[in-house]
Amino acid sequence: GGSSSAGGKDLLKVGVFLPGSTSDTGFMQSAHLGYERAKKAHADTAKLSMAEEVDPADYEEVLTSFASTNDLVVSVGGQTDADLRRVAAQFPDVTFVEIGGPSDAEPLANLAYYDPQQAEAEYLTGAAAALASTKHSVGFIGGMELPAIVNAAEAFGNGAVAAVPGTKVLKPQFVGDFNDPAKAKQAADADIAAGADVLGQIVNLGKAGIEQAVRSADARMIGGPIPGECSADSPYAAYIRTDIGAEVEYAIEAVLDGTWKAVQEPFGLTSDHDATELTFCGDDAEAKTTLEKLAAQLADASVTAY
Amino acid sequence: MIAAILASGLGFAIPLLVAATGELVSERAGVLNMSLEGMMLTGAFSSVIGAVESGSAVVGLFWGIAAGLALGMVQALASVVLRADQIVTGLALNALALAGTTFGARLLFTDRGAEVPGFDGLDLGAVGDLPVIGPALGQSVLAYVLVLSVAVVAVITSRRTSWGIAIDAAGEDAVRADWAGVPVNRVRFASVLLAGALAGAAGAQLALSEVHTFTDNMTAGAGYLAVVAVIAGRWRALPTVVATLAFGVAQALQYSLPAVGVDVPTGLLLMLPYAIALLATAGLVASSRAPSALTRPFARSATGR
Amino acid sequence: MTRLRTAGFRDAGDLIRHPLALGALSALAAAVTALALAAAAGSPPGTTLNAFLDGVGTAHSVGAALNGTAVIVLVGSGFIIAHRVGLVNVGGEGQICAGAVTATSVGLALPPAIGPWVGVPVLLGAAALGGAAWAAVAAALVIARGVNEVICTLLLNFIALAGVVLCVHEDWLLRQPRTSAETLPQSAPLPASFQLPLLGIERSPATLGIIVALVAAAGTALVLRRTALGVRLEATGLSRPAARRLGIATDRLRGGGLVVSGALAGVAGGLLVGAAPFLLVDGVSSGYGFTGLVAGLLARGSLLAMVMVATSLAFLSSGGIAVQLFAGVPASLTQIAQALLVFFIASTAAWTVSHVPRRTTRDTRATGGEAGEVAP
Amino acid sequence: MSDLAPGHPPAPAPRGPLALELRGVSREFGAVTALRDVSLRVSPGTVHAVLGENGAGKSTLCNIVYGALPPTRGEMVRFGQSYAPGSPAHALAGGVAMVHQHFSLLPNLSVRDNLLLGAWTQSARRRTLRAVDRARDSFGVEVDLDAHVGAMSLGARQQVEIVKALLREPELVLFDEPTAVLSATEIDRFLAISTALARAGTAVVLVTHKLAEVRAVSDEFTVLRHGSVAGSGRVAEASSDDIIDMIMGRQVAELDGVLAATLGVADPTAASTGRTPGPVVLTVDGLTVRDEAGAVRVDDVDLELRAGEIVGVAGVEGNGQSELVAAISGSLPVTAGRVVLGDREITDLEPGDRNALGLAVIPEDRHHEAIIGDLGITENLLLDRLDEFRSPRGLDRKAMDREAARLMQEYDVRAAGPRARLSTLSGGNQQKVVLARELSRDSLQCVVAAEPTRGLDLGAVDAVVTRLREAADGGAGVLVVSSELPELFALCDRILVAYRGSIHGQVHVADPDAHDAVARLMMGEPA
Ligand SMILES: Nc1ncnc2c1ncn2[C@@H]1O[C@H](COP(=O)(O)OP(=O)(O)OP(=O)(O)O)[C@@H](O)[C@H]1O
Ligand SMILES: Nc1ncnc2c1ncn2[C@@H]1O[C@H](COP(=O)(O)OP(=O)(O)OP(=O)(O)O)[C@@H](O)[C@H]1O
Ligand SMILES: [Mg+2]
Ligand SMILES: [Mg+2]
Repeated sequence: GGSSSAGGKDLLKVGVFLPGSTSDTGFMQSAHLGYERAKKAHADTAKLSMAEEVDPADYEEVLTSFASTNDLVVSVGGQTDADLRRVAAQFPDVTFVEIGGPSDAEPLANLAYYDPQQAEAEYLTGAAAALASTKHSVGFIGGMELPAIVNAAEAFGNGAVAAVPGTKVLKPQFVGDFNDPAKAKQAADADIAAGADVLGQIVNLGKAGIEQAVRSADARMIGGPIPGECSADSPYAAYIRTDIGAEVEYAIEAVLDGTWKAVQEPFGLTSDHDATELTFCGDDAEAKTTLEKLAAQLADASVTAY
Repeated sequence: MIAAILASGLGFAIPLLVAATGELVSERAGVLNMSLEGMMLTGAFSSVIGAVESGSAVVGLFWGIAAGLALGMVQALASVVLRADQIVTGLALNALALAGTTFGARLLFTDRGAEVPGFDGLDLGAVGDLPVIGPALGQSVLAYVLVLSVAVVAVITSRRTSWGIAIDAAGEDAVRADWAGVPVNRVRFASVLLAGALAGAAGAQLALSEVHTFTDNMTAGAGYLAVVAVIAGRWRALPTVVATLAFGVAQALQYSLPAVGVDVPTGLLLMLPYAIALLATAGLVASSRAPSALTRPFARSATGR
Repeated sequence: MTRLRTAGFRDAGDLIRHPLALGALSALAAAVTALALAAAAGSPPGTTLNAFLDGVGTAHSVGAALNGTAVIVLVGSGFIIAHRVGLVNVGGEGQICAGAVTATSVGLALPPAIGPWVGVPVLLGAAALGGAAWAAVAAALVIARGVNEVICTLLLNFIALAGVVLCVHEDWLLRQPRTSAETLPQSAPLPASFQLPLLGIERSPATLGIIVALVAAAGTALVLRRTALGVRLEATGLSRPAARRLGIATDRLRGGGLVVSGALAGVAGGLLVGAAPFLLVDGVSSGYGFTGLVAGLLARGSLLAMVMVATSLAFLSSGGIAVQLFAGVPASLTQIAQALLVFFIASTAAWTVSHVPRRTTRDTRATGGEAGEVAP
Repeated sequence: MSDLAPGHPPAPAPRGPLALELRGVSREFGAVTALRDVSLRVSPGTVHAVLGENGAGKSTLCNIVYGALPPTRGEMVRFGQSYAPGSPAHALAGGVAMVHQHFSLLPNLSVRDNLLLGAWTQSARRRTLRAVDRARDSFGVEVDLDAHVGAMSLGARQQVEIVKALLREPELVLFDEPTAVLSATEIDRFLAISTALARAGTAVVLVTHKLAEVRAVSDEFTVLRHGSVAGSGRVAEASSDDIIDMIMGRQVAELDGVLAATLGVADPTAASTGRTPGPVVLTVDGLTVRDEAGAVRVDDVDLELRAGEIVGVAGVEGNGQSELVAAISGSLPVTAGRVVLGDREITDLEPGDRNALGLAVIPEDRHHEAIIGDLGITENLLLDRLDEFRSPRGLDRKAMDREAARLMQEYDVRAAGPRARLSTLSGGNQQKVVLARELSRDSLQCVVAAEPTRGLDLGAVDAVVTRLREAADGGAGVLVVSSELPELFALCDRILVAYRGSIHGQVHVADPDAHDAVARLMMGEPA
C-alpha cells in the first residue's frame, strides 16, 4: 500500500468494495449510505473511493487493484470472502475489513470481520410479523440461499413463534436473486395463497415485487434494512433497520484513531453499536412491549436467534 | 393452491405470450429475433422511465412500445437490409440492451423510493371469487388489452388472409415470393417491427403491471423462453399459446411447491421452466419443420437465374 | 451463415473485407460511442482512457486478461469446430459449467497428494469429459430428433447454470462440508495437486491456461486446414446430402463436432475452477460462454483472428473494471462497448461479403444466403 | 460477335408499336458478363424464340425484363414508352408475366394460396379466382385449387405456373425453358397454349434449347451466344442448320446422332453398338418405395441390368422413375424388396458404400446431391478418395490438385483451375465434374444416371453421352432415366417404361415400331 500520493498531506486512502448495486434498496445501498456519510465526516482525513456491481469473476482483480492503491480496503458481502482472504494475504501492510462474512471465519493479522447479525434482526421481524398477523401465519422470502440469509430465515421463524406461540411459519422461500421483483412477487403470491398474511424478507430490489403481491391481496410485509415511514395505507407492518453503513463508518474511524483490531466484531443487538432497530407500525402497545422484551432477551443473550 | 399457481403462472405467461406472438409472425416471415429478450428488457426500462417522467402508466406503456420498436428497427436493419447473421446480431443486441439498461438505470434511477405509476390488477368482485380460475382473472387492464390485441394480430396474420400467405411465402422461399410479386423485404421488415413493438409491450406489462419497477436484467431469460415457445409451438399460433402457458405454470410451481411445504432444492426449481421447454422442443419440433428461409436473408440482385 | 474464411483468401484478397480490417473499424466506432456515454456519465474521455490504460497496464490485470483470453479462446475454438459442420453452438456457457462441475468433483474425489503432473491433466481431462457429455445431450437431440441446435444448446445453458446452483447448495453434491451454519454454498477448494501452475510472472495470476488454450487453437487450425477430417467436416457443413453421397458419415461428424466443441468449452470450465480461488461457485461461467461464441463468430472460422478477438475482448473487460474504479463510470459501459463491437462487426461483415455464395444445402448458385429450389 | 449467319435477311421492321424492345441491354455479375449489348424486338401477337447454350444469358434476359434483375446498362421500351421495372411486382402491374426455368411455385402452399400471392384486397382475390376460370375456358389449362403443390407432378405444376402467368391478362409473357422438364404430350399441350396466346394478341417470349419447338410455334427468333446476340430473324426464313450454327458455331455434320435427335434436327437412329451384354451387374427385385405420406412411389419393380448394355427408363415425369433411381443409389429408404450389385446385396448400404462397391450415380438434382458449390473442383472430385492423399504432414494438397487437374483434362472440364469454386462453373462443366468423379472409379460396375443432360448445353450433352457409351463399352451396365425420348432411343439398347410407379413394359430399340410402343406404354396402355 502506498500512502504517498494524494497530493501533499497524507490522507488515509480507503477503498470500499460493493459487489452489488448501490441502489438496491438493501444491503449494498445501506452500506453506500454509510460510505457517503463517512466521506463527508472524514473529508479532510481520509480519501474514499468505491467500486460497485462487480462480476464474481472480477472480485479478485478489483480487490487487488484496491489493495495496491489504498491503506484500508472494506469489502461488503460474504460472497467476496474467498478472494478477500487471498488478496489480504498478499498485501500484509494493507488493512482489510469484510462486512457480512462468515461469522465463524478466522480473522487474519490484517483482516477483520464485521458481522451485521441480520439473524438477530430477523428474529425481531419474525416477532413483529407474528404480532401483526391476523391469520397467525407468516412467511419469509430470501434472495440467495447464503448462510447469513438461511440463518436469518430460521431466526425469523423462531421470533414469530416466540412472540405468538402457535403461529404457522411457512417454509422460507429463496428466489435465487436479491434483485428480481418478478420472482419475489411470485414467491409472495405463493406464500399468500398458502395462507400467510405477513411476510418478512431479505431481497433488496425484490421488495418491489413483494409489495405488489401484498397490496393486491391486502396482506402486509416487513420493510428493511433501510427504514421507511409507517403510514395508514402502507403495506408495511414494521421496518427493521440493519445499518451496514454504520459498519463502514466504524471501520474507517477505527483505523483513523488506531483502535482497529483483527477480530470478529458483532454489530447486532448484543453489541453496543445500535446498528439494529425495529419500528413497529401502528399503536398496538402490548405488541410493542412484547417486542422490547424479546429485543432485551436477545441483547442479554438469554435467547439465541437461531 | 391450484388457483394461485394459475394466477401467478398467467402473470408470467402473458408477457411471454405477447412477445411470442410477434416473434411467431417474424419467424414465419423468415427472420429469427434472438433479440426478443433485449426488446423486452428495453421495453420494460423505458416504460418505467416514461411512467415516472409523465406520471402516467399509459404514457409509460407507449414509451415501452416505442423502445421495442426502436430495437426492432435496428434488428430489422441488420437482418433484412444488411443481411447480417441474425443469431449473432440478436445476441449482440441482447448484450447491448442488458448493458445499456443497466447503465441507464445507474444514471436515471437514483431514487429507488420513487413511486412508479402502473396498472393494478382488476377487482372483478364476484368473478374474482370463482374457484380455481377466479384469482387468475384478476390481471391488470393492460394484460387484458394486450391479450386482445395479440388475438387481433393472430387473426390478421393467419393463413386465411393475404397478409398471412405473403408472410409465409416470404419465410418459405423469398426468391419465389418475390417472383410472385410479394415485397419480401418490406414484409420481413414489418414483421420484425411488429415483433419489436409487441416485445416492448410485453416488457411494459412485466414492469408496469407485474412489479411496478425496473431492475437490472428483470426479464431474466423470458425473451429466450418466448422464442422457444414459438419453436415448441411448431410455428403455429395456438400451440405457441399453450407453450407460453406451460412455461408460466412451470415458473409458478417454482414458488408454490415450497409454499405448500414441498422440499425441492432451489437449483432444481430454477431448471424447471427450461427443462420443460427443452422437453417440449425435443418432443414436438421433430414432427415439424421450420420455415425454409428462416434466418436466410434475401437480396434480389443475387437471384439471377 | 456467412463464412469469410475462404472468401478472405480464396476470393481476390480484398483487404477491407478481411475480418481484421473490419474489426479495427468497428472497434473504433464502439470505442467512440463508449467514450461518449462515459462523458454522459460525467467522466471526460481523457480520464476514461487513462483509467482504461492504467487498468490494462498492471501486471495483475494483464495476467487476469490472459486467463480470460484462455477461456475465451477455448470456447471460441470449440465454436468454430461446430460451425464448420454447420452447427451453431451457443451452449458454451452450459458446457463451461458442466466442465467446471466434473473437474471439481474429480479434483475433490481423487487423493490430494497425486501431484500437479497427474492432477492438472486429470482435472482438465475430467473437464473435457463434462463439457463433451453436456454437448452430447444437445447432439443427440439435434441428430436424433432434428431439434434446432441453437435452441437446445441455449436451453441447456439455463439448465446447466441452475445445475451449478444445485451442486453448490446440496451437501450430497459438491457443497463444502458444513462446519457451521456459516458454511458458504460453494465447493471445498481444490487441493494443490489440481491447481493450475502459475506462469510465475511477478504479481501476475496468469496460469498455464493460456498455453493450453493456444495449443488447442493451433491443433484445431491444423485439423481443419490440413487433414482429411477437416475437409470432411467442411463438406458436411456445406452440403449434407452431397457429403453423405460421397461416403461421409455426416451424422457422426455433426454429432462429433458438437461434442468436441463442448469438450473444449468444458476444458475452459476446468481452467476456471483450476485457477484461484480454486473452487466451484454459483456463476462460475460468468458470461464467458457468450464471449467465446462472439469470438468464434467474429473470426469467421479463422483461428488466428479468433485468438486476436478473444485477447482484445479479455483486455477490454479487465480495462473496464479500472474505468469503473478510477473514472467512476458504471462497469456496464464496457459491456456496452463489447456489444456494440460485436453488433457492428456482425452487421458490416455480412454486408461486405454479401455477394460471396453462402452455405446452403440446396443450391450452390444461390447467393446472398438465399436458396432457390432447383426444380426436382 | 454479332455475326449474322450468311444469307440472312435482318429481322423485319415491325408493324405498329412493339410489345417489347431492348436497346443495348447489358448485365454483369462481378467478373461474368451475362449479357452484352443485347437488342431485341417483340411484336404483339407473335411468339419470339430465344435460343442459346447454357450460360448464354437467356434466363438473365428474362429476369431483367421481369424486373427480377436490374440491367447494368441499356434501356427497354414497351409500346413506345420507356420501361424500367423496379421489381417483379412492377412488371406484373405493367402487364408482363414470366414462367421461370426453375419453377416459381411455393411447394408447401396450396395451389390457391400460390395463385392468391400478392393479391392484397378481397376484390383482387375475387378477380384472381375469376381469372383462373377464364384461363381454363379460353386456353384449356386445368388446375385443382386445393391441391398441395409439393405433391404435384412437374407437368401439373407447369399448368399452374401458366395459369399464374395468365392471371392478370398480360400483354407480354416470358417462358424460360418451360419444356425442359415436360413429357412429350405435356410439351405438345404447352406449345398449343402458347400459339393460342399469340393468337389472342399476347406477345410471347419462349426460351428453349430445342429447335423442334422453335419450328413448331415461333414466328421470330433471337440467338444468344456468350451473352451477345449471335443472330436473329424470322423462323420461316432460317434453316435449322443456320440456327444451330449460330447457337454453337459448329456444323450440324459434326453433331453426334444423339445431339441431332435431342435437337429434333435428325431422326433418332439407334446407335448400333457392337456391344454384347455380359453378366448381370445390377438386380432390382420387388423394389417398393413409399414417401413420408405413405403413398407408393415405386411399386414392386423388378429389373436386371447386364454388363455392357445401356438400358433406358422412359415415362411421364412423376411416374416413379426418379424415386427408382434414388432408391437404387441409396438416397431414398427402401420400403420392400432388394437391390443387388454384382453378387452383393446393397439394399441397406449407405450411398458412399455403394460407390465404393462400384456403383456410379449421376443424380437428378445436381445442385442438391452431387456437388458442393462452395468447395473447389479438387475437393468435389476427390472427396471420397481423401485417404489416398494422406501424408505425414496432413493432406497432400499438391498431389490432390495434380490428380484433379488430370481428371479435368481427361473429362474436358473448363474452369480457372482445380481450385476454382464449383458454383462458378457452368452447369455443363459442373456435370462434367460429376461424371469425372463417378466414372473414374476403378471398381466401376454399374452406372445409374437420372436426367444426365437436363438443361445442359450441346457441348455438355455431347460429353455426357459419349462418356456413358464409353462406360458401357468398358463393360459397365448403364441405367439412364430421361424425359428426352429421342435421346433414349439414340442411346439405349432397350427401354423400360415406368407408369404409376411400376415398370409397365419393355421395348427393344431395334424393334421397328419401338416409338409407338413406348408412347402407348407411357399412356398406360398395353404395348
Ligand atoms: N446469380 C448470378 N451470379 C453470377 N453470375 C450469374 C448469375 N446468374 C447468371 N450468371 C451469369 O450469367 C450467365 C448467363 O446465365 P443464364 O442463367 O442467363 O444462362 P442461360 O442462358 O439461362 O443458361 P440456361 O440455358 O442453362 O438457363 C451465366 O453463364 C453466368 O455466368
Ligand atoms: N451464384 C453464382 N455465382 C457465380 N456464378 C454463377 C452463379 N449462379 C450462376 N452462375 C453462373 O451461371 C453459370 C451456370 O449457369 P447455367 O444457367 O449454365 O447453369 P445451368 O446449367 O442452367 O444449371 P441448371 O441446370 O441448374 O439450370 C456458370 O457459368 C456460373 O458462373
Ligand atoms: Mg436459364
Ligand atoms: Mg439452366
